[in-house]
Amino acid sequence: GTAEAAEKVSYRLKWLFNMSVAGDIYADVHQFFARQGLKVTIKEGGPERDAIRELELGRAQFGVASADQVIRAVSKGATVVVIAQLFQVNPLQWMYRTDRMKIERLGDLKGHTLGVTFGGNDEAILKTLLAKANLTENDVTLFSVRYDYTPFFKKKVNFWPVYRNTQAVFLGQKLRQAGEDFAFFNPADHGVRFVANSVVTSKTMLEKRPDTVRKFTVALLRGWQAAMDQANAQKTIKTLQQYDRDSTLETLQEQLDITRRLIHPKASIPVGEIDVAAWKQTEKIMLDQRQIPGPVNVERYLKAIPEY
Amino acid sequence: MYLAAQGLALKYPNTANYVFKNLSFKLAEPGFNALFGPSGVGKTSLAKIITGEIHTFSGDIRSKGMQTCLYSYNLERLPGWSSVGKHLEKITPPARRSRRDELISVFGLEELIGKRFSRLSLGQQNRVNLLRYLLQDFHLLIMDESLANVDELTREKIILKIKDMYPEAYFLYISHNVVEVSKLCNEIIVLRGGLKEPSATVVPGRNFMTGQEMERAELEQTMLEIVNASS
Amino acid sequence: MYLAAQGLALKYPNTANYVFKNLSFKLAEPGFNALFGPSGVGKTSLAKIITGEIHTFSGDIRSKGMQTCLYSYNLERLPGWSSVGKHLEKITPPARRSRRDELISVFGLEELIGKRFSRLSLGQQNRVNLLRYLLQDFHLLIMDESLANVDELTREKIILKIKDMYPEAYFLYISHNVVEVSKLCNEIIVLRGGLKEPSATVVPGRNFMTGQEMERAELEQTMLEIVNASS
Amino acid sequence: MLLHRRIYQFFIIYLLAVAFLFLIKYGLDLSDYVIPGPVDVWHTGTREFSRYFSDVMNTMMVAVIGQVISIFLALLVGITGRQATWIGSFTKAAAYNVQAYPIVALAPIIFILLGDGIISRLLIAAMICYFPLLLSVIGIMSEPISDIEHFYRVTGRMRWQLEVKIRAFENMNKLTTVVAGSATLAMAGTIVAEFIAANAGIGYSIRIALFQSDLAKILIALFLIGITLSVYQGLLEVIGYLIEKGWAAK
Amino acid sequence: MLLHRRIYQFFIIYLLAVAFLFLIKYGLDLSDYVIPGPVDVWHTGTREFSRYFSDVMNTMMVAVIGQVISIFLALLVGITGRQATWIGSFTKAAAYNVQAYPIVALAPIIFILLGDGIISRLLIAAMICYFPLLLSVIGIMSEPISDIEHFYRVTGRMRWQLEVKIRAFENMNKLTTVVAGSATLAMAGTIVAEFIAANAGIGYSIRIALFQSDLAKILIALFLIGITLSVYQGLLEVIGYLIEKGWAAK
Ligand SMILES: Nc1ncnc2c1ncn2[C@@H]1O[C@H](COP(=O)(O)OP(=O)(O)OP(=O)(O)O)[C@@H](O)[C@H]1O
Ligand SMILES: Nc1ncnc2c1ncn2[C@@H]1O[C@H](COP(=O)(O)OP(=O)(O)OP(=O)(O)O)[C@@H](O)[C@H]1O
Ligand SMILES: [Mg+2]
Ligand SMILES: [Mg+2]
Repeated sequence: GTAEAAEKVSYRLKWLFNMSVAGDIYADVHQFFARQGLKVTIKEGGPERDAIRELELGRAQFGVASADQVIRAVSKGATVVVIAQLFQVNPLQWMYRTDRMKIERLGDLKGHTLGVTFGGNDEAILKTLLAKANLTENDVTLFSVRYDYTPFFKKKVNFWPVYRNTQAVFLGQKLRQAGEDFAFFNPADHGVRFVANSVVTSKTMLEKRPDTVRKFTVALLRGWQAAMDQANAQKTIKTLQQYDRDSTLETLQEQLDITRRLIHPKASIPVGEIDVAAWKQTEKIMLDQRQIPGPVNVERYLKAIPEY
Repeated sequence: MYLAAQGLALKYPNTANYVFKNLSFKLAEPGFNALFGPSGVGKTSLAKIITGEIHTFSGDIRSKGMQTCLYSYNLERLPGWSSVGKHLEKITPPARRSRRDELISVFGLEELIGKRFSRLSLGQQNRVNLLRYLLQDFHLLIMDESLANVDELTREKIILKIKDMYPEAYFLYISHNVVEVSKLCNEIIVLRGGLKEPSATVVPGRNFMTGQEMERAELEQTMLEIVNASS
Repeated sequence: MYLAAQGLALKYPNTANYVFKNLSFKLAEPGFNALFGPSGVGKTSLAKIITGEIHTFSGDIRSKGMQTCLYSYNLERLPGWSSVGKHLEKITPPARRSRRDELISVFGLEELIGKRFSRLSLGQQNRVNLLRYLLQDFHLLIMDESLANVDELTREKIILKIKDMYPEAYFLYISHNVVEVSKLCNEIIVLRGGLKEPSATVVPGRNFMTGQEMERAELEQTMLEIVNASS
Repeated sequence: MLLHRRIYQFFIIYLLAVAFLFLIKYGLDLSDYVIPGPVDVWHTGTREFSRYFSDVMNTMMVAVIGQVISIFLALLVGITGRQATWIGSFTKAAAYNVQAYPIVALAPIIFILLGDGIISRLLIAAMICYFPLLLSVIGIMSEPISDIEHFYRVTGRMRWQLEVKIRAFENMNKLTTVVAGSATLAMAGTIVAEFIAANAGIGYSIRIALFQSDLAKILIALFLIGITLSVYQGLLEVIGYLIEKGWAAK
Repeated sequence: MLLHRRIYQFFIIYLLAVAFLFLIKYGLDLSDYVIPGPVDVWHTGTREFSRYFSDVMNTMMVAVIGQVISIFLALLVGITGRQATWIGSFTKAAAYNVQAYPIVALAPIIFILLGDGIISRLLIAAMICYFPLLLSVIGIMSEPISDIEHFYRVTGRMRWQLEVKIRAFENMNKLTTVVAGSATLAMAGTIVAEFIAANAGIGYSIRIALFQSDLAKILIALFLIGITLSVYQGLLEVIGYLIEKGWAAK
């Protein structure tokens, strides 16, 4: 730290405190921000939260947003920039009962009832997958997914969108207890790499306070890296337990293991690396599905992360 | 059949004085009787004691054979959704239909039965209300200023008719008109207030019936007695 | 200052008959006047025409200098949140405080001013309500059965007091008591119903004042005139 | 005339609100993503109008049925709960308790019991709408009108139907106010139900628009909801007025 | 005594509801992840009790403030809207319209304008709770009590304050019923606000429990909400009773 008073910034998360924000919390609790001379207020996200709006309204200086949010915002003239990509693999995947369906190729989806959140990212992803497999919507039955899991529990639907590293762990535990077998369907395995959560800031921030942005990014990514380090597993879980009091230790451990594979799948790729090709594919998917009126060249809004 | 009160005393909570104290009377025979006395003396209160609406009195009230005591008063209303005639239709036991029609005519209500109650004049409302009570079963009917807003001629006609029609019933008529009660009532229970003992005296009335001759001097005598009794 | 009606006619919507037709009268001098007639003849309706509450009449109603006409009736209530005394306190102009106290005593309300209105007897409520109107500014005060539930003695005392106290005001007193209006009123407007023309005749009353001698024969003459006028 | 007024008053309110939003947008120089510009809203409006309109109609239909159900429910509970007896107070307690639970927490239980589909949507709409009705009905039904009831009581003619009729008639004004007003709640309730449960209706469309952070679509949806409801409510008021007139007339 | 009754009635209702759920569970042989078993619910209860209890208290506090605000709001709008004038009817139209919009659609706009934090939570709670109050207040306030008002009107003494006082006093019973009843709505409103704004209180906890599909936790939360509310409502009723007695006494 420096002798000067710490610089204050706000950081708006995308979702509630859970394993998906482990690194963010870790960076704060273990003084990564403080060491960069920053005092960061971490604000929990939620369904009605939109970090990009808050950047513009000046209520936050940094935030987490999903790629589709970023692309949509950019297409509507928001001046947002991506400074790091947290998930290398999108945690949004499908859980399915292996005794009810076998999926090796995309074509195997044919004839099944598939859970999808209309309007959500999973819809865009699933539709892209179906198109890739030359399946039309008549070849499958799409089931609208909402808050509750009853249709999945009651086996009315056996292919259900989940966040692999959080929800899927609770559900998996329940299914295992009931003696049911399940597996996950990861779109990336079939060539669809829709980008998930990224760290964003405003263009003004980047231009007027580049140093702050750099310090923030460095601290945050060091935090994430440390949190995802196998050696720090106990420390990470302890840290998170203070914020997520609804999950058991067992749950957290399992969640951490999975999160690590999504955030830091290969030692060669640093945590936070921006996967430009995946971003381009994401933009193309949204364009194909008319979620944006025209191309935005999203790569122009991606700022390569500094060395840390 | 009789109704008797013995040593009644009533005091409302949080008030200083007794409304009445040591009040006694007895109605031993059917007839048209009055409950008389200045405003605020306790007529309504006594009526409510008789019908059992007020319990917080002391003393004794006894009756024999008088199962049904009805209390009617001048502020009652009929529901607004249909005409007076239809309401009367509903509450008239079939056996009393002709009696109803007779009463309607004596009460001067023929032209009003198609109207809503709320469109009637005050005295018309009084009459309609009293009329429906007369079509019910009762041993004793208390009429608390039930004709207060009706003109004197109509009032007398109505009371005479009631006396003719219900020779077997007991009535307790509350009114502020000395002439009327003196002339038409059998017995007049004059209330005198809680400061005087006894709180009530009973004055015999002239009990005038349809077609009878009326002696003016006698009437004035009764009126005097009543006035003396209340002071 | 006067109030004059010329050829008034009134018919309520959806009714067959005129309440009155070609009704005329004039109140040219201050005084205590009556509006008299059988129940349902149209007294309340006429009162409401005078105060402007009913507009759907034909004919002419004219007045001079009579800006403030107040209409009071016997079913009014005072709000329930404080005592009668407190309410009177609020609506009494400071200059009339002593008048208020005088009236309270004549009206026989001294012991009640600490009570809530809803706890009063009917006649007590009548009196309290009339009293508050007397403390207001008015040129004409219409009293629609305002004392209907008060005993005759108190009523007379009250009316005499009003006559003494307000020699300059106009009153229109609606009552069903022939003796009372004959004795106490200056002029009696007798309504005769819509089937007769004219619908009203004016009978001079005895206009008895406090302390005067009363000739019985004269009074009976007036009563007879009134009875004749209404039939 | 009443109807007329409701509609143009709605326009004024909506325009004021949108103008206020635009003021903020241009005042703070916000991008179209935060608050959409007029052109964006207009284009969205012309593009989505017919689709959203049919969504709103769909929702409206459910809302109307839901309202009818909740009127019955409220009358039922209100009439039972009006008595100062144990069972009356118990009914009231039960009716209140159910209401205390936020629908979002009850929804999963409802879905387990009833499955998804129209029944759940209706139930949720009715639950949101019935409570205010219930409160009014209980208030009205538990207050005796002794001037009128006295006769029936002392002559042994009082039946609960008559009691209810008397009190309802004497409070007709209050009842029609509440019934007309509860239309908005039925609508809001249905939309919430669709938002959390259904695959149809404007609530569902709103949810998708929210997923896509598309405020322009939301503004259009709000416009359509508002105008439809104004018409419906105006109609209810006119009907209420006619009923009242008809009942009181001769 | 009232309070007493409220509480044990709540227990009965809750136990009946839970028993019904278990009946379905065992009747249809549903697995523990659809409906948790009694043991699971009991364990969850003992484990989460104190945390949820403090959450509920937190929510309750906001709800109480929200209720107070909405009582004021309802009185304000109700008093303005009682008049048959244009401005009266406009106020009413505005108040109704705002209500017609489902809170889920308005929430993003509220958050843009007010940010997160207690204000938004309060606003949402108040919005959900005030409307039923408003309906009652408008119904009551727009009906003249001419027996009492006549004097003040003809003598030129009528002020709006007096008019409001007269009508409120004569309808005290109805008003206290609605105010006590609206406590449940304030609570539900606050929970919904917490649910969608996700920052604190039992609504937030419910959101997480739903995310984890943990019905046992939801049952516990419902229990705590219900019991707290029963106490609060019982207290309100006792207070209302005392006020009424105090005002009418003497
Ligand atoms: N609920 C009550 N609480 C307190 N005092 C009351 C109550 N009801 C009546 N009183 C008082 O008791 C006395 C008798 O009242 P009551 O109504 O019986 O008189 P009344 O003889 O019927 O008078 P009126 O002829 O004016 O109707 C009055 O002084 C009245 O003020
Ligand atoms: N709103 C109304 N609609 C129709 N008819 C009415 C209405 N008000 C009064 N009437 C009728 O008009 C006539 C006169 O009524 P009004 O109240 O003026 O009589 P009144 O002389 O005051 O009688 P009372 O001495 O009984 O009070 C009555 O026959 C009554 O039925
Ligand atoms: Mg009396
Ligand atoms: Mg009259």
